[in-house]
Amino acid sequence: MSGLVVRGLSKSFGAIKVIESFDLTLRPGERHAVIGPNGAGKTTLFNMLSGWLAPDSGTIEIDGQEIRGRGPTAICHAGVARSFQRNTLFGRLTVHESLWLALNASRKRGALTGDLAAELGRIAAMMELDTRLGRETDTLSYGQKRQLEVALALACQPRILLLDEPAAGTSPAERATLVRLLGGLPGDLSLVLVEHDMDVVFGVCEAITVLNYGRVVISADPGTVRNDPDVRMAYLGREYA
Amino acid sequence: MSSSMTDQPMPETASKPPPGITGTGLSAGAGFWAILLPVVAVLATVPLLSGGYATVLLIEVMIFGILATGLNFLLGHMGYVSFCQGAFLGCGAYFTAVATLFWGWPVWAAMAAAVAAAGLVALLIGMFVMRTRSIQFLLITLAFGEMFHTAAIKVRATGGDDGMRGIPRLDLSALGLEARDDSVFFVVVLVVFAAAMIALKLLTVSRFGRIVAGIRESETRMRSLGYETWGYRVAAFAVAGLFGGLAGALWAQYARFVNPELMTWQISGEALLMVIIGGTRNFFGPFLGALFFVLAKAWLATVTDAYLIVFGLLFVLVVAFLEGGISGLLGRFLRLGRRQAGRIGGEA
Amino acid sequence: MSFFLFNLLNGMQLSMLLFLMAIGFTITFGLMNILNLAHGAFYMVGAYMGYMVGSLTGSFWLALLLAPLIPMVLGFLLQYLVLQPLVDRGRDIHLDMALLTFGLLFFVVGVAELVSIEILHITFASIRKPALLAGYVNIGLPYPSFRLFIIGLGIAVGLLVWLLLERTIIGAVVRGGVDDQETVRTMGIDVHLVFAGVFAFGCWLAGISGVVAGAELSIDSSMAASILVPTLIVVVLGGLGSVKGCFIGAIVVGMTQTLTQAYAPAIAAYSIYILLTLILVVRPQGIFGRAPGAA
Amino acid sequence: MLKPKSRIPGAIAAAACALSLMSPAQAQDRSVTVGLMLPYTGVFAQLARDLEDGWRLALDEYGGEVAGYQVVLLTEDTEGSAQTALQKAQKLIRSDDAQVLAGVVSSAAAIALAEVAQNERIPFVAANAVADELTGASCNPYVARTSFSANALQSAVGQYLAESGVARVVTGADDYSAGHAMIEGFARGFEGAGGEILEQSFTPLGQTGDFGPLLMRARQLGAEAIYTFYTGTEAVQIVKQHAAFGLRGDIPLLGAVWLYDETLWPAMEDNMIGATDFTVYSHTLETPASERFEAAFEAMYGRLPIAGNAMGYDNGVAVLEGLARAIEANGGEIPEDRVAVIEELTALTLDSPRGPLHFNASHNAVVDEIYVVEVVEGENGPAQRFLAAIPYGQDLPGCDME
Repeated sequence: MSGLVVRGLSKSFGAIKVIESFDLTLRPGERHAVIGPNGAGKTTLFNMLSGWLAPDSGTIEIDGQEIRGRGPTAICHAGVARSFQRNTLFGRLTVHESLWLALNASRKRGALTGDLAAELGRIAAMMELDTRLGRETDTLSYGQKRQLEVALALACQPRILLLDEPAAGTSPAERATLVRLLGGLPGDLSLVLVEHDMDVVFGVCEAITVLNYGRVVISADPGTVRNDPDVRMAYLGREYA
Repeated sequence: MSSSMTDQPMPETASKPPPGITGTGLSAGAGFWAILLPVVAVLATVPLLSGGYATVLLIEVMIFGILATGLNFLLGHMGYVSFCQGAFLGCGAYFTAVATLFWGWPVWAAMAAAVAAAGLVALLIGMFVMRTRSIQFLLITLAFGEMFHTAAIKVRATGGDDGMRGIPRLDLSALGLEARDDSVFFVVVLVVFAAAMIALKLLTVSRFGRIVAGIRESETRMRSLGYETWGYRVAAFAVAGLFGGLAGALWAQYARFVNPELMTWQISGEALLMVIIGGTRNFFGPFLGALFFVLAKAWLATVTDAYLIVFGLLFVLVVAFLEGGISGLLGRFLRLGRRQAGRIGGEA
Repeated sequence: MSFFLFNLLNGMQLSMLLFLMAIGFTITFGLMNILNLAHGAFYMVGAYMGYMVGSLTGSFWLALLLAPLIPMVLGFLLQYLVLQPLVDRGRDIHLDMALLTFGLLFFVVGVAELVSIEILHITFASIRKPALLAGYVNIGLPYPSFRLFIIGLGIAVGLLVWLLLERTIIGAVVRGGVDDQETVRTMGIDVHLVFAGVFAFGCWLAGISGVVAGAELSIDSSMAASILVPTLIVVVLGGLGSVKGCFIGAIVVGMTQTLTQAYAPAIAAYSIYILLTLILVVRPQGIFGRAPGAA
Repeated sequence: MLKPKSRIPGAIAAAACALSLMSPAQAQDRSVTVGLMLPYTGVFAQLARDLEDGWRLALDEYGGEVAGYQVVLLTEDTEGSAQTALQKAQKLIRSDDAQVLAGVVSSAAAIALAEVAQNERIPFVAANAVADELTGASCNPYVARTSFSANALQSAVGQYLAESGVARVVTGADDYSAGHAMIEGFARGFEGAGGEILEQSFTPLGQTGDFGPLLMRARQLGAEAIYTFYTGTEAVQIVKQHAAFGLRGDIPLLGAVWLYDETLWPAMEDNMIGATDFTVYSHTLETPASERFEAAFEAMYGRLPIAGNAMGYDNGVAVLEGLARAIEANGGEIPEDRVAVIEELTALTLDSPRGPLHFNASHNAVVDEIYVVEVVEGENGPAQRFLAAIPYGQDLPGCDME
C-alpha cells in the first residue's frame, strides 16, 4: 500500500483524550485537509505524524513502512516534511541561507541528487521568493514568511507534505496568493493540510476530515462535508450555516 | 552571528547567490579582510612605537582575543552560553607545560599537540554537556569547568595549585631570533592570532558554520529538516575548546607559568565578559572586548582596587542596554553600511 | 558504628545547609524561568546584614528575623525595576538574565569587599549563635545543637515552600503566571507584582541561609561566589526548578560529600562531579526535572 | 617608554592613554622603585595591609631613602592570584621601572614571580609565601625569602609537641600543595621525636565547610590532639565546629601561625581562648629588638603589632638594607645586575623582632626560635600570653647557591 496510512492513532494527556482512534489513508498526490475547532487535536495529530510526539497506540505507515515512534529526523528521512504553525523560521538568516540549509540536508541524505543551486532557484520561484533571496527572514512580510514555511518544507524533497495552518493570520490577499501557490504544487506530492480558513481548505483540498474533540466526525469530499449536518453543528455552523 | 552576513554583500536575485553558500564555503568576505588587515598592521607597529609594557599588554589582548573569539563560535554563532572556556585555556596551557618540561618536546610540537588535546577534551565533554540545552547547559558547563579546576589542584605531578614554572617559548634560533625577547614573542603571537582569526572566520562561513548558525536560529526547525543537531553541537563545542587550547598554549609561553587558576569559572566568566562587552554579533566583537577588558583593567588598577565593582556594573549595563556590545556601538557610529546596521547594532 | 550515625547526621546537616542555599535559586527559576546567578550575592548580603544586626542587638533570632528582609527588598526591586522591564522588551529570559545577574554577582562581591575591608575593617566575621544552640546535646556523644537546628530548619522551610506552592492560591497564581499570563491577568492580578514577589521570596530564603551559614560557617567576601557551584550542582542533580528535586538533590550531594570525606577521602573532591556526570548520562533533565524543550 | 599619543594610531592610543596614566613615579632623579605586591582584595586583604604597615615602618626608619636614593614604594594588588601577580609584575617592571619586587602571600603567586625574577633579572624578596619549592628545588639566584619555610616551621612544632608528651594525633589540612607540605613538615618533626600520626586527613580545598567528619574521626581514633593547617575562612570554621562538637576539653585543636591568627579572632566567638598557638612573632616577646619594634610600631600606628606586621617589617628592612649595601658597594650607583641586591641581603644577619634572622644557602630566612603562646582573655579583649620559645626547625636541604 503506497502513500500514508494511519490506523487507530490515539493520544491522551493525562485524563484528556486528545486524539482517539484516528484513521487516515492518503494516496500519492492526494490533497487532504484536517479541520476542526480549536482543541480538536489537529496540532497534536501533526506532532505525532511528524515524530515530535509519540502516540499512545495506533500505526503510521509510509509506503507500507512503519514509522510510528521514530524521531523527527528519521521521519523526515522517510519523506515526510512539515511546516510549523508557530513561527520557527531562521530569523537572522537570509531566505537563501534558509533554503540552502534545507536543501543541504536533503542532499546529505540523498533525497536531492541534482544541482543544489538550481533546485534552490526552482523552489524559490515556485513559492515566489526568488526576488527575496538576499533578505533576512525577519524582514519579510508575514505572508512571505508563510511562503517560506512551505518552501522550506518543499526543500526537504518530501513525498508527503504536512502543512500546519499555513494561512493562519494572513490577509485575504496573502491568502489568495497562498491558495494559488499551493494549487501549483507538483501533482505527485501528497498534502495534509490543517487549516481554519475554509477558502484555503476548499480551494486546495479534494478530501476533508473533520475532527472534533479528538474524534473523526466525517471524512469525505468537500461537497459531502459541507452538507453534513453533524459538521454544521460541530464546526462549520459558525461560518456557513 | 554568522558574520558572513556582516561582511558580504547580500544578493538580490538567485542568479548571483552569496559566495560561500553554494560554493566551497571558503570565502571569508571582503569586509573581514578590510578589518583584519588594518588591525594586524596597527598591532604590528606597537613594539616599534612603544615601550615594553604596551607590547606585553597587547600580547595578552591577542591571547584573550583568541580565547573569546573561540568562545563566541559557541555563544554568538550557536547561541550556547558555555561557562567552561577557562577549562580549555587550562588544558592547552598545562599540556604545553607538561610536554615541554616533562617530555622535552619542542615547543611547536607541544603547542600543536596542546591544541589537539584541548579540542579532544572538549569533544569528550561536549558529548555529555550537549545532552542539555540553554540554562541546563550553562550550569553543566560551569560544573564541568570546576571539575577540571579541582583536578588540577589535586594532581601533584603538575605541582598542584602551585602550578608549573619555567615553560620555554617557541625556539626561533633558526631565524636568529630569541622569543624570550617580548617584542619577538609579540610577533609570534600576532602571527598565531591572525591565523586563528582567519581559521575561525572560514569555519564560520563554511557549510558547518552555516548549519551551526541554523541551530542558533531554530534547532526545532533544523531537526525537522533532518539534521542530527547533537553532533553539530558537540563539534561546535570542540571548536571553542580548540581555540581555548590555542590561547592556553600561548599563555603558558607568555607567562612561562601555569596554575589551576586558569581553569576557574571566574576566568571562564571573564571570557564571557569580553565576548558580551565586545558584542556577540560581530566577528571581531570578542577581540574588541578583549582589548577593552585588558586595557581597562590595567588602567583601573592604577585608580582603584575595586575593579570588580566597575566591571560587574559595566557587564550589567552592557547586557541590559547594549545588546550589540562595543562592536554594536561602533557599527552604528562608523558607517559600516546601512544594510548591516540593524544586524551589528543588535537593538534594531 | 555509632560514628556512622553521626556521619549521617553531619551529612544531613550539610544537606539542609545546601538545601537552604539552593531552594530560593530553584524557585525563582522554576516559577519564572529566571536563572539568578546573583543568588549567592543575596546570600552574602543576608549574612553581612545578619552579622550587623547580631552584633548590634546581640540576638541571633533578631538577625534571622530582620536580616533576610534586606535581600528580599533588593530582590524585589531588581526583578520589578530591572529584570522584568528587560524581559518585556523582549530580551532572552534565560541567557540574558543569567548573564546580567552574573555581572551583578561580580558587582556585589566588589562592593562587599570594599565595605567589609575598607569601611568595617572586618575580613572575617561570624554571627554569634544563640545561647540556647551554642553548645551541644549529648546523644551518645556530644553533638552540636545548632546542627540539629539547621536540620530542623531545612525540613521546615522545605515544607513551608511546598505548602505555599502546592496548597495555596498564591502558589496556584504563581504557577499559572508562567503558563498563561493572560488568564492570571483576567483574574485581576498583576503578574509582574507576583513575579517580583516570588523573586523577593527567593532572595529572602537566600538571606535566611546566609544568616544560618554566617553562624555555622563564617562570613567573608568570597562566600557569594563559593556557593554558586555547590548550589547549581544541587539544582541540576535534582532537576531545575523542582522543589522536591532541590530537596533530594541537596541530600544526595550533602550525603555524598560527607560520607566520601569520612570513608573515601581520596575521591571526596570528585565525588559530586562523578555523580553529576552519571546523572547527565542517565537523565539530562535531573532527577525530578521536566524534560527540556527542543530549542 | 611610550611615544606621545599623537603618533600612535587606533587601539594603541587607548593603550597609550592607559599607560601614561599608569606611571605616577616616573624618573625622579636618584630614586629607586620597589614594587610591593600584596593581595589587597580577597580573603587575605587584612594580612596584606598588616604586611604593608610593617613595611612602611621599615621605610620610615630608613627615612624613606637608601644610599642617597629616594625609595619609591609602589603597591600593587595581586588579588591573591598568580596570573594577576604576573600581570602586575610586568607593569611594575616595564612601566614603573621597578628595581626590586617584594611581598606576595600566595605560594603560587610567589612561584610565578620567581619565574619573572629570573627572566627579567630582577630581585624578588618574598615576604610571606611559604612554599618550599620557592627557595628549594628551583634554586633561583634572584629570589630570597624573609619569612620562613613551611617544613622548617612545622617540623619544629612537631618535634616540640612530641617532646612535650603528645603521643597520638590526627592531622587535617586542605588537599593542595601547601597543605601537604605543611603536614609533611610536621610529620617529619613529630614522628622523628617519637610521636604517632593516627591518620592524615586531607579535605577538598574550598569545598569543605563541614569539618564534622574530621572531628568525628579524631574522637573515633582516640587522638590526643588534632593538628591542622587551615587558614582564613576554614580556620574560623574548624575552630567553631571543634568547639561546638564539645572537643575543646578533651582533644585540643592545634595549628601553627595561621589557625589562631589574630585577624581571625573576631570571627571565632571566643572559641580561641585558651588555645595553644605557635607563632613566629608575638608582641609579648621581651627581647630588646621586639620591644623596640613594638614601641616604634605603636608610635606610628597606635596599636600593638601582630605577626603579619613583623614579617612585613623584616621584608622591608631586608630589601632596603640589601639595596643600600648593593648601591654603596657599586660606588653609589644601582648595580647593573641587580642580583647583587639579593647577594647583599642574604649575607645580612638582621636583628629582627622575631629574633636574630639570617639566610641559609638557599636564600631562605632562618630564625633561632619560634614561640608558643596561649590565647587568653586580656583586660581589653583577647590577647596572647607567652609560654615558651622553641628552637626553629632544620630546613629541608634546598639548593646551595654559595
